[in-house]
Parts: sequence; C-alpha cells; structure tokens
Amino acid sequence: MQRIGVFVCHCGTNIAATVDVKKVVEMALAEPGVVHAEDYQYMCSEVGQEKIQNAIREKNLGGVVVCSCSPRMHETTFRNAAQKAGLNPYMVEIANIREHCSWIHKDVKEATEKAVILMRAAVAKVNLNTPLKAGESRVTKRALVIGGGIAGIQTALDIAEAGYPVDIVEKTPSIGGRMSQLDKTFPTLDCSSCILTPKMVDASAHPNITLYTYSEVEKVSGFVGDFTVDIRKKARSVDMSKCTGCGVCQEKCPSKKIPSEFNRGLSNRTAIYTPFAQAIPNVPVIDRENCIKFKTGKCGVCSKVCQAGAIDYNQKDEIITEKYGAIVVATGFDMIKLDKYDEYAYSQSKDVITSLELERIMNAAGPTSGHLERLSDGKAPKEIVFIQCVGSRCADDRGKSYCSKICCMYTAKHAMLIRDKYPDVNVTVFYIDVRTPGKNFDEFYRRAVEEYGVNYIKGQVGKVIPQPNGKLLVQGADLIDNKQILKEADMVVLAAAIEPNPDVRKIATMLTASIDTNNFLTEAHAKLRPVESPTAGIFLSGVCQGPKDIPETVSQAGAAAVKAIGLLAKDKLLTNPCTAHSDELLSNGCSQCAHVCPYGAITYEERQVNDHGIREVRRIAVVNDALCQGCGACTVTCPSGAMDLQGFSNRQIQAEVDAICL
Amino acid sequence: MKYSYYPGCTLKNKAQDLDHYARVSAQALGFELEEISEWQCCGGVYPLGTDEIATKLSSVRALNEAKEKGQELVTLCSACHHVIKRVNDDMKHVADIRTKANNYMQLDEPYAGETNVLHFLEVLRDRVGFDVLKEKVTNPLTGKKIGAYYGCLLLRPGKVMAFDNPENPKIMEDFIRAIGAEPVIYPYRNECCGGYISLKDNELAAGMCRKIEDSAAGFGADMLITACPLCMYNLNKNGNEALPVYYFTELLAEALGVKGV
Amino acid sequence: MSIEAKEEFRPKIVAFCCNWCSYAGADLAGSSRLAYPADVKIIRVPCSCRVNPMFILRAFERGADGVILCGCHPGDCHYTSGNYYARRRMTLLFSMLDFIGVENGRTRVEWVSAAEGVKFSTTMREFVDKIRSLGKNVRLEDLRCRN
Amino acid sequence: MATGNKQAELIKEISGVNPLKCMKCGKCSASCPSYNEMDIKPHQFVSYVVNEDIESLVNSKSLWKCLSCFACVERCPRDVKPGKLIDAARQLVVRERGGDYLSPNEIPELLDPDTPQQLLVSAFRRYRR
Repeated sequence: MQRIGVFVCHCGTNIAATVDVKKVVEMALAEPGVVHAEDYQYMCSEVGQEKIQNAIREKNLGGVVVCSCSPRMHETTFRNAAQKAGLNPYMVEIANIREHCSWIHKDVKEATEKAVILMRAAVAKVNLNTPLKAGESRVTKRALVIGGGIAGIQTALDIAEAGYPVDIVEKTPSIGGRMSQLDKTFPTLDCSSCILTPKMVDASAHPNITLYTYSEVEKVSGFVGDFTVDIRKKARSVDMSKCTGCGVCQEKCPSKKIPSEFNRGLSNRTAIYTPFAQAIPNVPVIDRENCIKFKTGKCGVCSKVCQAGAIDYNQKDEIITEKYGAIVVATGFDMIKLDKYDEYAYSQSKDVITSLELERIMNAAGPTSGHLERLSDGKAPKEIVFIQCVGSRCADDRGKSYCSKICCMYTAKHAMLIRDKYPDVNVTVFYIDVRTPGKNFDEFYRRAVEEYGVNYIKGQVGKVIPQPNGKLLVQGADLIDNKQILKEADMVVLAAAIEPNPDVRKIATMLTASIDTNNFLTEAHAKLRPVESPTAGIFLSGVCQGPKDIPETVSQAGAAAVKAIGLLAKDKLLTNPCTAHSDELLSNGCSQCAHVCPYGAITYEERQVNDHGIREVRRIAVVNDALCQGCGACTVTCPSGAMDLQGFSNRQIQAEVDAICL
Repeated sequence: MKYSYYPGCTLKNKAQDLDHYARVSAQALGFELEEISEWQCCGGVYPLGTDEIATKLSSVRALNEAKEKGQELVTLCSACHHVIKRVNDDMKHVADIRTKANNYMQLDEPYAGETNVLHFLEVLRDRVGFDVLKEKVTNPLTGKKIGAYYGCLLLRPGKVMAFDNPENPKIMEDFIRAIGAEPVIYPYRNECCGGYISLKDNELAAGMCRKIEDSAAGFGADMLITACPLCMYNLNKNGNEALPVYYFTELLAEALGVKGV
Repeated sequence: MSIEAKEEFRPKIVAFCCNWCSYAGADLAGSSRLAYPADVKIIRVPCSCRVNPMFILRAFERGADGVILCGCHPGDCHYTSGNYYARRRMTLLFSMLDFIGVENGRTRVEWVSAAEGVKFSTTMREFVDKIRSLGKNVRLEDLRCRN
Repeated sequence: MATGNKQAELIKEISGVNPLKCMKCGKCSASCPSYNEMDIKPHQFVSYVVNEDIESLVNSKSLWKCLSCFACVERCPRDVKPGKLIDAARQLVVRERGGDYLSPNEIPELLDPDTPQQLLVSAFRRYRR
C-alpha cells in the first residue's frame, strides 16, 4: 500500500462553488492508504505546487492524487512538481473534478458525491502505480510544411531562418496559394502580389528550403521527432533543370480552351501552363488530361518549339521518402460551391459572381485586365450589389455553421476600391452584421461608408431576379426602414463562405491529427495551444485551423514555426513510458499481438525462462519501447494475458471500475 | 406498368382536362393509372400544425391503399401531391403523428410511410424517361416557346418534396424539350401566384400573376404550362390574357397525338 | 426534498473515453458547461482499443447499470486503427451480454471527437435516460460485492 | 384567450419552431411575396413570439395574407420557418373563434363559374375550424 496524499483544488470558485472541497478532503482521509489530504485555492500556482512538494517530503508520500481540472490541462505541471520533490512523476494521478464534474453539475450534493467517487477512483489507481522512467528518442532536424500558400511560406521561412532545413509540399504547380489570386489586401490596400511575390522568391531561394510543387503527401508513418513521409512528385512532363521559363511552349500550345483554375474559370489556359506569370517555380507543367499529345499521341508542338529541350513526355511520377522531426499543416481553404444557393442566380446569370471572382476581375493580370465589367456583355456596371453571409452562419444543411470572418472586411475593401476607381458606380451592401474586430478594421469599414458613400443596408437578400433587359433585380429586406426593397443592379457579388481545403481530411487521417465536423483541424487547446495539434509533432498554420485573414494567418504561421523550431532544437525527446510489456512467463509466442500492433513494435525472441523452477527456451513477445506508442491494442488481444500497459494496467483500470461501481 | 392514382376533387370537376389528357397519355406511353377506390379529398392544404391528425387521415387512407396493392401512388394536382407527399413524410419520420394516425385508422398492419408518392411528371422523368417520351412523340410542338410555371406547391419544402432543385428546377423544362418545344426559363417560375388569396383578395393575387406573366413574356414565352388547377384558375382570372395557360398534360397528349381521343 | 425524489433511481454508469478524442470531447462539454447527469463517471484510457471486455464484465459484476465506450470517429483514431478493434470486440461482447440478459440498451459504443462537446453531452443524457428506463441491472451483479 | 406566455408556448408547440434560432437576417421578409400587404412582417413573427406579444400577432392581418408558399421556410438560413409560426397563430384564432375570416354566407358572391373546388376546400381549411 502506498502512502498517498490527496490535494483538492478550489480552482477559485470554478470547483469550490459546486463541489464541497472540505468534504472531499474529509472523505479522502478515510480512504485506505491516504495519509495526507488538503485543499487549496489554486493547486497549480507556485504556492499550491509547494504544498504538494512539502507534503511529499514531510509525509514521505509514495503517491499523489490531485483533484483538479482535466489531466490534459495540468497533469504535466503536477508531475513536474512531484519530480522536483523527489517523487517519480508517474506516481501522480489526476481526478478531473472540474470539466467532468463542477462545470457540468449544479447541485452541490450531487457534484460533491461525484467528486468523491472520482477521487476514490484515482486513489485506487495510484495505489497500483509503479515508478516509470521515460525513454529517449532522437529528433530528425528537418521540418515538412504541407501547403505553399502564405501560411506555409511564412512558416517555412521562419523555420529556415532558424537554421533548420524545411520542405514545402504544394499540390498545384506553383506556391502562392489564395493570396496570389487577390488584388488588394485590407485594411491598408497594399497590392497583394507586391507583398507576396518577394516572399515566394525568398522561399525558393533560401538554402534551407526545398520546394516540392505539383506534389502531394502520400504516406506518413512514425511519430514526433521521427516521421517518415512519402511525397509523390507528379510528373511535370517538363525537366525543371533544363527549362528556362521562356514561355514559348505556352504560346504555341494548340489546346487553349481549358478553364484557368487561377482565374476561377473566368479565362482559359493552355494544356502546358504556369498558373500565373509570377509562378514559382517558373516552370510549366503539362496537364495530361487535356494535352492532345497525351490524349491522341499526335501533336508534340511544345517539344518542337522548346529551345532547351526540356519537354519530357516520358517523365514518371516520383516518390520521395524523407524523414522529418516536425510537420506543419498549412492546407488553406477554398470558397464553397454555390449550387445550393440558386435563389441568388449564380448559375443562371454570368453577372452574379463570387468575391474571389471579383478579385480576379479587378486584378490587372486577370481575365478583364483589371477593367470592371459585366461578364455577360462586357459593359461597365453602374449599380453593384454585394450580398454578405452567403452560406456562412447557417443552421441548415445548405451552408456552414461558422462565420467565415474575412467577408465583411473584403467586401468593404471591394466597395471602397470600386467607389474610388469608378466614382459613378453605386455600391450597395446587404449585410446581417458587420463584423470588424481587428486593428484598424472598423475604421476601414467606416471609411467605406463615410468617405466613399457605400450604401449599407441591414437585411438579407431573398432572391436575385434576372430581367429580360439583362439587369438583375435584387429583392431584399431593409430591416431598419422595415421595407422590402427591389433594386435593379448590373452586377451582384456574393460573399460566399470559405471552407477548409477538401484534401485536408485525407491528410489529417494520415497524420492521425484531430479534425472537426467542419473539416477544420482541431488545436490541442483552444486558448493555450492554438497552433498545435493534439498529435505531438503536428502543427497548424493558417485557415486549416479556422477562418482567418492574412495578418492573423501570418502571425499563426510564425507561431507554428516557433513551436516546430522548439521541437527541432532538441537533440532527444523523452518518450511516453506508458508502453506495453509482456510477461515472459505468460507469453506463448502466438503472434496475435504483433498482428494488431499499428507500429510494428512487437517482435519475438527465443529466450530461456525459469518457470517455477523449470528452465526452458520459449518464444516470447518483446516490445520495442522506442516504437510502442501505448495504445494498448495488444493487451486486449493477448489470449494469455501476458501483455499489459504501463500506466494503464489491467489492475489499475479494474481498480478504477471497482471504485466507481461501489 | 400499373400505378395507383389519386385524382383529387378538382380533377373530377373543374379540371377534368388535366385528368383526361393524363390518362390518354399514360395509355399511349404504356402505363396505367388505377384510381384509388373511394378516395377522399386531401383538404387542399397541408395542415402545418404538429398536433393536426384528423386532417391528415384522408391522405393516409389513399397511401395505405396503394401500399396494400404494392403500387406507387401517382398524383397530378400540385396541391394533392404536396399534401400527400408531406403526410407520407410525417408518417415515415414523425413518430408522434404515425402513432396517433395509426391508432385512429386501426389498420391490419400499421402504415409507416412505405408508399412511394410520385407526381405524374416524376413518372415521366424517372419511370418512363424523357428520352423514351421524346421517341414516342408523333406530333412535336416545334417552334413553341413555353414557360414552365411550377408555383410553390411542387417544390417546397425542398427536402420533403424532393421534386427538383427548389430554386432552379428543370423537370418541366426537360419535359418541354421532350415534347419538341423550346423552354423559356424565367425567374418567377417558382414564385407563388397567390392562388389561395384569390378568393378574398383579387388585387394581391393579380399583382403576383402579373409579375409572373410579365417575366415569362419578357423572356419570350408564348404560353405557360402548369400542373395546378388553382394556378391555372388564378393566372387565367387575374393575369394577362395575352399569355395562355395550359395543363402540361394537354400539351403532352397533343404531342403524343392522342389529344382527340 | 420529497420522499419520491429520494427514492429516484440513480444508475451507476461507467464511461470509458479514449484520451485523444472522447476524453477531450468530455472536457469540451465541461468547459462549454453542457450539463449531463452526474451518474456518468469517466475512466480515461489511451485508446478505445485498450478497453478489455473484462473491464466491462467487471463493471456489471460490481453493480454498474450501464457501460458506454467512446472513441475517435472511424478513420480518425490517434493510433490509426484502434477504434476498429474496439468496434469489433464490442459488437461480439454486447451480443453475448444481451444473450445472458444484459440488454443491448445498457451497452453502447459512440464516436465522439475532441470538437464534439455537444455530442458528448447529448449522448450521455440519452444514455442515462435509456438506463433509467431500463432500471437497475441485476443480471450480472455479484451480490458478494454489495456492501 | 390564455396569457401571452401560454399562447407563445402553444404557438411554439403547434408549429414545432424554436424562434430563438433566428439571427435576424431578414431573408424571410426579403423573400415574402405578400410582404407589402402585411402589417406585421415575416421577420417580426419571430420576435413577436419571442417577446410573447401574441395579442398583436393574432389581431394582425398578416395572418390572412400569408400564402403558405414556404419561400421563407425554404430560404431561412437558420431553419426557423417563420411561415409555420404564422400558421400556428392562425390556428390559435380559428380554433378559438372559428370562421372569423370566412363565413359560408359570403361564399356565393365570391364564386365565379371557374372557381376550382380546390380553392374552396383549402380556404375553408385555412380560415375556419
């Protein structure tokens, strides 16, 4: 029997308001083995930790139970404190009486009863704890960044600057991401390309950065500090070492009618193409699905005109296998499809466009060379209506439940830019709420209203009605004037919701990183660990974690880089000592455990054992501590009960069950 | 192929054309509409209240008879289709309504939404196929520019009716193409004509009809088609006389060359 | 308090939650103050596949009225495949338990992600309601374990 | 009639609508074809129920102007269904008082030779108990 100390935290009033902490202390003292119990306002504070340490020393405690918040919050804090007082850190258990008790129950009697039971379960468990020692594993000093948008570029640059090699894997032929499609950026109206392109160049020129464009992550194995990743480098059909980026192949390519992804389908590209003029690398790819040579075997024009002889129709996909210590996900976002919002006539009229399409139209390198014009007839619009929250903040299954966060600001930007460049164009914005929390954001929006005369109407639009004369009749509500408005417009711009890149689910599965129902990656803690995934060694950068604008994305990209650098800076990592172990006397070498082990951590060896005086050589299972991640699959599958998991042993869990059921 | 058929009150009286042309067209297309015995009026509007049971029973009776015959239930009138389809959805998904209705009905086997309810247009699209219909057309209505008027009852609520995209439907347009004419797409085709209000508030109904017809005519329609006797009545009474309104079954019969039958 | 309230059946319910998804989901339910009955007591395990059928039998033997196992959604297991093992094992175990009289309603497997605080709370409320409607479990309880 | 609170509860029960889901975007009012005829507008149905001012709601002429065309229900991003709320308010009136809005005596003069049966049937169901 251990000498156990129980420490009950008030957490201010978070626990103490609902749980009678004195009662928990009193009940703890009645538990067998408990030689010390006390309560304190904040156990996690310096003073609280000292109380634990003093008790360990003075009462010679062999086990500690802290009744407090979730172990996911402060288990490490209390374990470190115990270690400083000379107790093995794995002799500490947490009874979660905050998240699982005081915060969800109102009745003091009921909550106190439950807290006592949770305390008893932890005491029962700690009685069976054994001191554990963490092993060590090495750290591969190289990082992988998945996604080459502004988030990925910034993270990679920061890691590279700190002196570590970093690879960017980008699915499309060029890095740059969504930001490269934007014309201007809020709230300062900088030209997006002007601030992004230098960063793209920096990334490609940095000696520590390797770019894998037109590439995808195919397989991930391993764990924090030691991931092994297969990257599929898709066949570009152009030799990157020979191509000079002269662009002749693109001029001469006869297959010219392919909708340009970069221009959101508003213009066409050729089958051999670079997505945009400032693409990095400035080496085209052949889109094999649309290339005449690949479809029919005839053509080959690009090869004929290429002075450098860079065209290679026989190029194959290449798999690159590389080891990494840390992985940063920066997969970004796309706009939702608008096929469920036909009341806005997006599919019925060419003059109803999304905001991202407007970015391309406003951009000098875009499909209209920067002239604001209707896509149906090329005429200059005189009346433009913006509709906010299209597909955001929805409780139905048509849209997204969240606020997309960036639309209020970019709509104010669009409205302002249009009024600035074309003062004779009237701009109306239908809004539900204008959300502008951010430095200089509300001031920006107010300028749109006060200086540029943008007409903001509080109310949503019910229907956009194309008229026989080519105009669009916008039927909306004005909730301030309590009127239904019919407004004739030449162009309607929809602020469509954003959603995480659909590929992220596949990537999250490979990384075993948590993902929520909206396909945003989950952070380890919503407030305190916002750029880390709960899976160690995986970090989050940009919109893959939640909607955010460019300044926020860049901040988060830097934060993710710092977390990755912090990991790479270590030579060794302490491994989780809660690993499986097989009892050599019970193991019968049947291989069942090896079959279920996802890490290949179990091998077999012929070993001489002494079974109650009988010496014989047996085939027994052996767990490699460095590979075992402690899931426990083997412990349940083992028919002879030889496998057990340290820290979560059969006896420990049964003791908890017993304590709860009594 | 035999379907159970629920004609409804109006098709036996003021809208006999809608019914008659459907029957002769069905024959020409090789399927049969077998009228439900002793059907009762659906009530014309779907009772929205969650506590309304008695008003839903006539639909349940028709649905159950189709179930017992092992047939799908076909409707023509938009209102009947709307009511029966929604009651069927309640019987399938709302336990409270299902229990109460079955308690009242005392059937040998409780009814739980097993019957598949099809609008005649859905039969043409999903069972016959517009491609097959097109082949059977002997008298294509070439050159006619027709605006489909859906109204509100067939399309909404979209999830329950599951008839077509409620904001941008195409089933009637595809039908128009199949009979050889040219569909005219106009934005008011899924807006309400105000039929219900036409009894007491002609002014309001007339305003809505004008919007619909002006829009259709503006986009070049020579005529409208509908599946709803009430829309037909309202558009004729309160709308623009220059734009005639037909039941879609009449044009179907004409295209199939069985109009005179 | 009235006498009836005192006699109200308070079931004993054990919830095994995997550390990565469901335990975090329960934490989120807590920090979002999404109440569920105090009858539920959570045991943290590294993965749903760590839950040995013996633990569940033990719980019923000791007088539990219901046992629920929560893990990551299929495909999202932190250990890649642990929840699939758990699912298979529990399917067998639950049908065996049903056979010996521990009704299927007393056992449940549910996938709750770290972001699904709402789901955790509603699942627990539903489960407690179900157990309350089933009443006390007497089938497997070892009377020697009674105090 | 019962108090505002009880009536509000009744409306919520009959309609099956939770008015608290409303985010006040006004898309219902933006979609309503009868908007201009209504004294209380579709988006206000929701707030009248939330504020338990059922007295005004049941005396509103909007009850008889709503066409139950479901445009507001189809387009509501919050799944609130204002059309069901107003129908429940109408139910309160016809169940309590019966036939206020349509009496059989006025039928003959409203008829014309083409009036479809469907119109009479539905008018009776909507306007009378």
